[in-house]
Amino acid sequence: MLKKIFTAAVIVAFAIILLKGYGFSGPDQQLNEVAERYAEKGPEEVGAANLVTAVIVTYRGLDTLGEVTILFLTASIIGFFLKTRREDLTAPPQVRKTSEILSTASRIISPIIFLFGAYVFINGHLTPGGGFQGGAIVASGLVLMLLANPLKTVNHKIISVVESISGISFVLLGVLGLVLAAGFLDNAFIGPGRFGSLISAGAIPIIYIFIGLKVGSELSGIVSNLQETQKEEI
Amino acid sequence: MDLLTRILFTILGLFIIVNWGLLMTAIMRKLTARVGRRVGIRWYQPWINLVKLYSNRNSIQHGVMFQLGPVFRLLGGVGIVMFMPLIYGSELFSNFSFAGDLVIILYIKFFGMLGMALGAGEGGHPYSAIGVSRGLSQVTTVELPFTLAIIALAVQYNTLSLEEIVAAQQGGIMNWTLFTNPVATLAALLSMLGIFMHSPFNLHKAPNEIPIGPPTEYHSSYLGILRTNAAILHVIEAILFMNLFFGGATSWPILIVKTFLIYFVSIFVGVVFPRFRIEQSVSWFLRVPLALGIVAIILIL
Amino acid sequence: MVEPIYIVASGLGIAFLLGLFRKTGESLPGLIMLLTLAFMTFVSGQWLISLMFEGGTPQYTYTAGFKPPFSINLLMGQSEAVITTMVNGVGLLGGLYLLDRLKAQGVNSMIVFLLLFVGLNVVVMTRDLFNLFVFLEVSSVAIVGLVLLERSTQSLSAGFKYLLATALISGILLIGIILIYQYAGSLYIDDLVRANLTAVKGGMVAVFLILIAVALELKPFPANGWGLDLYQGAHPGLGALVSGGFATAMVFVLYKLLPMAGGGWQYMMATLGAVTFIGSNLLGIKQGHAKRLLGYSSVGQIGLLMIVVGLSQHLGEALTAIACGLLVSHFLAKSGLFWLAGIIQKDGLRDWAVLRKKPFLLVLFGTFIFALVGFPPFPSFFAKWELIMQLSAAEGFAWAGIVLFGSLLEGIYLFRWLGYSIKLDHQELPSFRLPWQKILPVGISGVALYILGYFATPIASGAGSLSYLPLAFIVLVFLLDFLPARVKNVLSLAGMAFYGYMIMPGLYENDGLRFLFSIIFVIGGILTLLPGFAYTGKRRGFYPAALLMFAGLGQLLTAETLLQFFFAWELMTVGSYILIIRGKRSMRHGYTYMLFSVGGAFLMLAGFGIAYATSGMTSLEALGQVTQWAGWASALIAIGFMTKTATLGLHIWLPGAHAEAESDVSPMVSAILLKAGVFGLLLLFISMGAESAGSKPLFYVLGWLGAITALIANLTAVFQEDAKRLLAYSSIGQLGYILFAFAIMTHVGWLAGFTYTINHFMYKAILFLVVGGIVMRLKTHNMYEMGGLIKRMPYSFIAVLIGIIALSGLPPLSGFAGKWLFYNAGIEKGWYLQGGVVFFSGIIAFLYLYRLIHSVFLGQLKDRHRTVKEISPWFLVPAYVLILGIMAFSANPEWFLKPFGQITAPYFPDSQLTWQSDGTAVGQLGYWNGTQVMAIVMALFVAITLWLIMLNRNAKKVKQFNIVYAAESPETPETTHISYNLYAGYNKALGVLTRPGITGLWNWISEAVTELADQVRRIYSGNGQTYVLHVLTYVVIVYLITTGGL
Amino acid sequence: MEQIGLSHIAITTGILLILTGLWGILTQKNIIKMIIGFSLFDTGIHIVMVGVGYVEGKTAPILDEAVQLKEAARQIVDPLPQAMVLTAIVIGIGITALMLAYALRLYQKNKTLDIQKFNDLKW
Repeated sequence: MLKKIFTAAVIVAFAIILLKGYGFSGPDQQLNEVAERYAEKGPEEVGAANLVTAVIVTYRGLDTLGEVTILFLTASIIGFFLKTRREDLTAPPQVRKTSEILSTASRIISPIIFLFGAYVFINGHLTPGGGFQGGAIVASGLVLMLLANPLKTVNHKIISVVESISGISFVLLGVLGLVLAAGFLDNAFIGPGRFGSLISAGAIPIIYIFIGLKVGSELSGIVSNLQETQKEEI
Repeated sequence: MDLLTRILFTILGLFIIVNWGLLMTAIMRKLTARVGRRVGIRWYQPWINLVKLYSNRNSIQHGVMFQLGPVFRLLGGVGIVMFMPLIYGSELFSNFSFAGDLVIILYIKFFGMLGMALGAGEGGHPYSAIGVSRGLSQVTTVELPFTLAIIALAVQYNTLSLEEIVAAQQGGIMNWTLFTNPVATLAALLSMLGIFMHSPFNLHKAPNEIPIGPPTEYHSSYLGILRTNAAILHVIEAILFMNLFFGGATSWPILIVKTFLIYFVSIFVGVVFPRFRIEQSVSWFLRVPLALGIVAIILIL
Repeated sequence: MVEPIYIVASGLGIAFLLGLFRKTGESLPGLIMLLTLAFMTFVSGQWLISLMFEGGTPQYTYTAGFKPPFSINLLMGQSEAVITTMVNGVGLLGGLYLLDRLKAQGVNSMIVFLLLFVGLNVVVMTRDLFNLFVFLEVSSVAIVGLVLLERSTQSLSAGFKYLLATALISGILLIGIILIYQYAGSLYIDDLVRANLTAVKGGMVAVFLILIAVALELKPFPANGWGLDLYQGAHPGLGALVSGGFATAMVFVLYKLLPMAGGGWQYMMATLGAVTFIGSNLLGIKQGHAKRLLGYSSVGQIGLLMIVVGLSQHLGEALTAIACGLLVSHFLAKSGLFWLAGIIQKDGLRDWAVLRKKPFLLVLFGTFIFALVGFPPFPSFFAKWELIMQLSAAEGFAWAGIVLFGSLLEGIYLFRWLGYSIKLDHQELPSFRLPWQKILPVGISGVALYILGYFATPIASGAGSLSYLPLAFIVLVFLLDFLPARVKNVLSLAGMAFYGYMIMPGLYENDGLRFLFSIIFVIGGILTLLPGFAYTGKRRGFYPAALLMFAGLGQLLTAETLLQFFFAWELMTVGSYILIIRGKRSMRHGYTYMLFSVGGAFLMLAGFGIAYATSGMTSLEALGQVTQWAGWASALIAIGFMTKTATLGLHIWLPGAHAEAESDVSPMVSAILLKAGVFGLLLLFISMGAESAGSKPLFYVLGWLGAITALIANLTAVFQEDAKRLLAYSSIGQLGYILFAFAIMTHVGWLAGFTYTINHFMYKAILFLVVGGIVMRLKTHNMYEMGGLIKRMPYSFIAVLIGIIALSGLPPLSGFAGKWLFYNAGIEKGWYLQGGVVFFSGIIAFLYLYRLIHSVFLGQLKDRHRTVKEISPWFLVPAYVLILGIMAFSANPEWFLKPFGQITAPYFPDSQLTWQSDGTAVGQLGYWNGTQVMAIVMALFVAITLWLIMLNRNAKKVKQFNIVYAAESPETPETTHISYNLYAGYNKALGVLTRPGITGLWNWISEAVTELADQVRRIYSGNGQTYVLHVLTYVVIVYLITTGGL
Repeated sequence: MEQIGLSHIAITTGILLILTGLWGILTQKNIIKMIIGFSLFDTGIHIVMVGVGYVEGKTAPILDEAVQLKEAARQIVDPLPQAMVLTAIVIGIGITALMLAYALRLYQKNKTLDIQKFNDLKW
C-alpha cells in the first residue's frame, strides 16, 4: 500500500513535470522555420504531394531506414528467439475450430486486403499512407488468414527473401542517391515526373514499395513466429 | 701526554677501581647480613673468591660465543672506565674521555649487557635465558627516566661532555646538580636502583628461583671475569652518578666517599624492600621515576 | 577516403543481405559479418588517422543533400572518429569472440549483432536528435536481442528488465524530443545548442527530460538495477559489448548533448556522475559475482566519465585527452575482463584462481586491473593525472577528492580480486579450453593498452622526456620469462648495473642527495638480486616485477617533473606489489599493501594537484612554490609518502607483507623500497623549508609521529615469534626514527636521518638476507622452532651479530653514530620528550634483537636441525659485502658523515657539525671520535680476549646438554631452549601498548564499509517493476534537485 | 487561456494516457498487463506528438486539390511531427512485439507471469 502511494506520488510529480514542459501556451499560429521550408520548397525539391512522405523518405530518410531496421531487428530477434524449440514439438497441437464465417470470409477478403495494402504503399507519395501503413495492412491480411486457419504454416523462406531483397534494395537506392545525386537517400536520381501523378517524386514510390514489402513481410514474420510458438505450447 | 702514559694511568685507575669495588662489595654484603641478623662474609672474601676462580684449571666451554660473552661483558665495564673522567681537573685520570662524551658511556654500557646475554645464551641453560629476558626487560624501563634526566642535564649545562658537566658543578655544594636540578636528580637516583640491579630489582638472578640467572653456566675464570666486571661496574656507575649529580671528585678520597654513599643508597633500599616481579618493576619504573623524569623535562622546556 | 555513410550503408546492407543466408549454414554469414565489421572499423580508423594525424577536416554527411535542420546530417569529426573506431573495434573483436555463440544461434543473431553496431555508429555520428533516438532504439533492441545468446531463466529475466527500463527511458527521451521541437522548431543539435532553451520555461523541462534520459541510459546509480542484472545475466561477450561499445557511445552522446544546457546543468551531470562513481564502486566491495562486479565497475567508470563530461568547462583543452584516456582504458580493460570472464566461465571471484593455470591470462588480467585503477603505463594513468591537475587548477578540490575516493573504492575490490586470482588457496583448479578466437580479442586489448599508454603519455602535463627505456628492458625480460632463473638473474644484474652506470655518474656530479639514494636503490638492488642465484627453476614473473620496482626507484631519482615522479612511484608500487604477493601466504598482505599504496598515492596526487594549481609549474620545484593551501598540500603529500614508510597508523600492511615475502624479496622491500618513502619525504621537506610558518606544526606532528611509531613498533617487535615479522616491525620502528630525525629539520638532525637511512639499509638487508636464508633452509619462520644454529651456521651468526650490534647503536659500530647525532640534534632542537620516547624505543630494540639472535642461533639445537647446512652463499655474499660497508662507516665515520654534511649544508647552513683535525666530530653539545672509539674498543677486545684465552686454554668443549641442571640431564631441546613468549613479564606490563588497536580500527572501517555496501545494495531487489519505479523516481528527484521544486 | 483548442484536448488526453500507462507499468504484477501499460504509455506519447504539430484550423500536409501549392505554408499543419510519430509508432510496435516474445518465453520457463517472481538476479 505504501508502495502504491509512493508510486502515485511519483507519477503525479512526473505529471507536473510534463505539464510544465508543455506549458499550454496555446497552439502555434504559424509553422516554424523548418516546417515552412518543407511546405514551400518540398514540392519542387522532392516532388511528393504528400509532404509527410517527403519528410519520411527523403528529408529524414535515415530515420526511416532506422525504423525499418528496428522492425527487421525485432523480426530477426523473434526469429532466433522463438524458433529454436521447434524440435521439442512432439504432440500435434490441438486447436479450437474456427467458425465457418471467418474461414470463408478470409478467403474472400484476404486478397482484397493484400491488394489494398499494395495500393496504399504505391500511392504513399500522393495520398495519406505509405510503406508502413501499406505493409501493416498486408500483414493484417496474413493475421486474418492465420486466425481463420491456425494450423497453417507460413512459408518463411519467401518472407525472408522478400524482406532481405527489399531491405538491400532500400539501402542500394540510398547509395545510388549518394552516387548519382546530392546525398545518401536522395530521390532525385530519377526524374521528378509530373507533380501529383503516380510516376512522380523521383525514387520515392520505388523506395516506398520496398518499404511496404519489407514492413509487410517483417510484420508477417513476427506474427507467424509468435503464432507458431504458441502452437508448441498448446 | 703520550699514549703510553695515558694507558698506564688508565690501568692504574682501573686497578684502584677494581679493588675499591671489591671492598665496597664486601662492605655492603656485610651490612646486608647484619641487617638480617647474620654474621656475613669476611671483608677480604671477594679477593679470595677471585683468586680461586682465576686459578681453577678445570673448565669447560660451550662454544665461541660462550667464551666471548665474558669478554664482551668486561669490555663493557672497562669501556665505561675508558671514556669516564675519573678525577676532575686531573689530566692523568681523565682516561680516554676525549674520544667521546656522555652518550658513548650510556651506550657502551649495553655492550657488556649484550655480551653477557649472548654468552649466556650459548650456554644453553634455560635459567640463563630466563634471567636475560628479565634483566633486559627491566633495563629498558630503567633507562627511560635516566635518559630524561640526562637530557635535562644536557640542556641545563648545554653540553654532553661529562668533563664540562662536572666543571659546572664546582665551587660549592650548592652548585651540584642535586641542588640545581633536584627533580632530575631524583629521577636519576630512582632509576639508579634499577641500574645497580640490587634487590628489589634483582629478579634477573632471583637466587631462590633461577639460582644466579644469566651466568648460570659460567664458572672458573669466566666467572672470575664477570665478578671483576661487577666490581668495576659498581664503582664506575657510582662515579657516573657522582659526576652527573654530586659535583664529581677532585681527588681519590672524595671519589671513594661519594661512590660509597651513592652505592649505599641502592643497598639501603634493597634491604628495606622485598623483590619485585618483573612486570611490577617494569611498571614501577614507568610510574614514579618516569613521572619525575617528565617533570624534569617540562621544567626545562 | 571512404565516406562515413558507408559505415552505415554497408552494415545495414549486409545485415539485410544476411537474411538471405538463413538456410545456408552459419560459416559464410559469420565470415561476412566479421568482414563487414572489419570494413566498418577500417573506415572509422581511416578517418581517425586522417583527422588526428594528417590534419584532415571533419566530414558532414547530409541526407539527400539537404542542409540541416531540414535533413538529418552525420558528422565525422575527431571525437566521432575516435569513438566510432573504438565501437567498431570492440564490435570486430567481440564478433570474433562470440562467433561460435552466434553460429549456434543462427544467422538471425548475426544480423542482430551487426545491427547493434550500425545503431551505435549512427548514434555517435548523428547531429539530429530524433535520429539519435531512432538508432538508440536500434542499439537497445539489439542488446535485448543479444541477451538471448544465453538461454537461462536468468538472462531472460535480465533481458526483460532491461527492456522494461529502456522502454520507459526512451519514452521519456521521446517526450523530451517532441517538447524540444515544440520550443525550438528544430531537431538539429547545433541549432538547439544555439537556442539557449533553458531560458524558456518549458524548454528547460524539455532539455531536462532529454539529458536525464541520456544519463539514465548510462545506468546511473542507484537507478540501474536493470543494467546490473543485464551484466550479470547476459553472456559475458555481450557484457563486453555493452560496457565497451554501448556505454562508450552513450558517454559521447552525453558529451554531444550537454551543451544544450547551461553551466548549472553540467554540474548536475557531474554530480550524478559522482554519485554513480562513488555509489557503484562502494557496492562493488561487497559483490562476489564476477560479472556483476564488472557491471558495478563499468557503471562506476561511466560515472567517472560523466564527471569529466559534466566538468568539461573546467578542463579546457585537456578535456578530449582526459576523456579519451579514461574511455579507452575502460573500454579495453573492461571488454578484456568480460571476455576473460567468458573464457574461464567462473562466476565466483574466488574461482578466478584458475587463471593461475595460464600465466599469460593472469598477466592480462593484471594488466586490465591496473589499467582500470589507473596505474602507469596505461592511458588511464595519464588521464587521471591530468584530470586531477586540471580540476585542482580550477580549484575543484572537492571534485578531485571525489574522483580519487571513488578510484580508491574501486581499487578495493579490484585488487582483492587480483589477489584471489594470484594467490587464493584453492583446492582444485580445473583446466579450461582456450580457443584462439577467444584469446585473440583479450590479447589485443591487453597489448593495445600498453601501446596506447605509450602514445597517451603527452596527455599529462609535465610528461616531458619520460623514459621508457627501462620499461622496454623489462618487457624484454618478460618475454624471456621461459628461461631458467639463473640466466634471467644474470640478465637482470647486467640491466641493473647498466642502469646504475647510466644514472649514477650524473647524480654524483650534480646531486648528492639523489646519489646517496641511488646507492641504496641501485647497489642495494644488485646486492639483493644476488640471492636469486640460490633459486632453481624459472621463478616466473619474479624478474620483471623486481626490475619494475627498481626501475621505478631509479626513475624517482631522475624524475624532474611531478608527473615523472608519480609515474616512477606507481611503477615501483606495481613492481613491489607483485613481488610481495609472490610469497606463500601473501594474498592478504599484498592486498593490504596495495590498498595503502593506492590510497597513499591518491593523497599524494591530490597534494600534487594543489601544488600544480597554485604554482602553475609541472616540475618538482612546484612543491616549493605552493602559495596557497600549503599546509594541506604538504600534509597530503606527507601522508602519501608515509604510507610507504609505514608510519604508525599506516603501517599495518608492512609486517605481513615483509614477513611473508620470499626470502630474497624481504630485503628488497624492507631495506630498499622503504627508502623510497624517505626520499619522497625529503623532497617534500626540502621544498617546504624549515622556517616557513605553515610547516612548523606539521614537522612537530611528524616528529611525534616518528617517535611514537618507533616506540610502538619496537615494542610490538619484542613480542613476535616470527623472525621475519620481528624484523618487519623493527623496520617500522627504524623508519620512525628516520622520520623523527628528518622532521627535526636541522643540520645535525638530517645527518642523523641520513646515517639512519644508510645504516638501516645495510643492517636490515643483512638481517633479512640471513634470516631469509635460514628460512629457506629450515622452512619455518618461527624462532622457537629454531635454536642453537650457531653450531651449524657460524657465518650467518657472525653476520647477524654484527647486524644487531649495528642496529642497536652500540659503539663502536656505525649505529652509534646515529644515536650520538640523535642526542645532539634532539636536544639542540628542544624535542626532549619526543627524544626520550625515541631513546626508549632504542633500548627496547635490545629486547627483540636479543630475542632474534638468541632464539635462532643460541640455546639448544633442535634434533631435526642437526644436519642442516649453512645458508646459501648467495645470501651470505651480499650480507658480507654490506658488513664491509658497516665496518667502513664504523672505522671512519668521516667518510660518510662529511658527504652527508655536504648534502645537507645547502638546506641548513647553520649549526653544522664541525670536524677537528683528528677526526673528532664536534656538535653544539658533545663530541665524538669514531675512529678512536673503534681503536680503543678493538684494543680492549683483543687484550681481554687474549687474557681469557690464556686463562682458559684448557677449557674443554662439552656436549650439547651438558649443563648444570639440578642433577638432571635435559634431553629434548624443545623443553630446554627458552624461546617461546620470551618476554612474558614484559608483555604483562607493556603488552597493552601493542594491542592491535590500529589494525582493529582499520578492520572496523573496512567492515563498516562492507556492511554499508551490503545494506545499500539491497535496493536492487531483483524486481523489474521496482527498477522501473527507480528510473521514474530518479527522474523526479533529479528534477526536484535541479529546479529546487516542482 | 482564451479557448480550449483541439491540440490542448489532444495533449491532455495524451498526458493522461501516459500517466495511466505508467500506473499500469508500475502497479500491475502481470507482465502482460505491464506490456499493455507500455502500449498506453507509447500511445499517449504519440498523441502528444501529433498534438504538438497541430496548428489551429489548418489541414493535413498533402498538396492536393484542398491546398494551394503557393499557399501551402499557410494552410497545412507541421508535417515533421507526423513523420516522427510514424517512426515512433513503428518503433513502439517493435518493442511491444519483443516484450511479448519475452513474456512468452518467460511464461514457458517459469509458468508464471508475475513480475515479482523473476528476481533471481539481485544485489
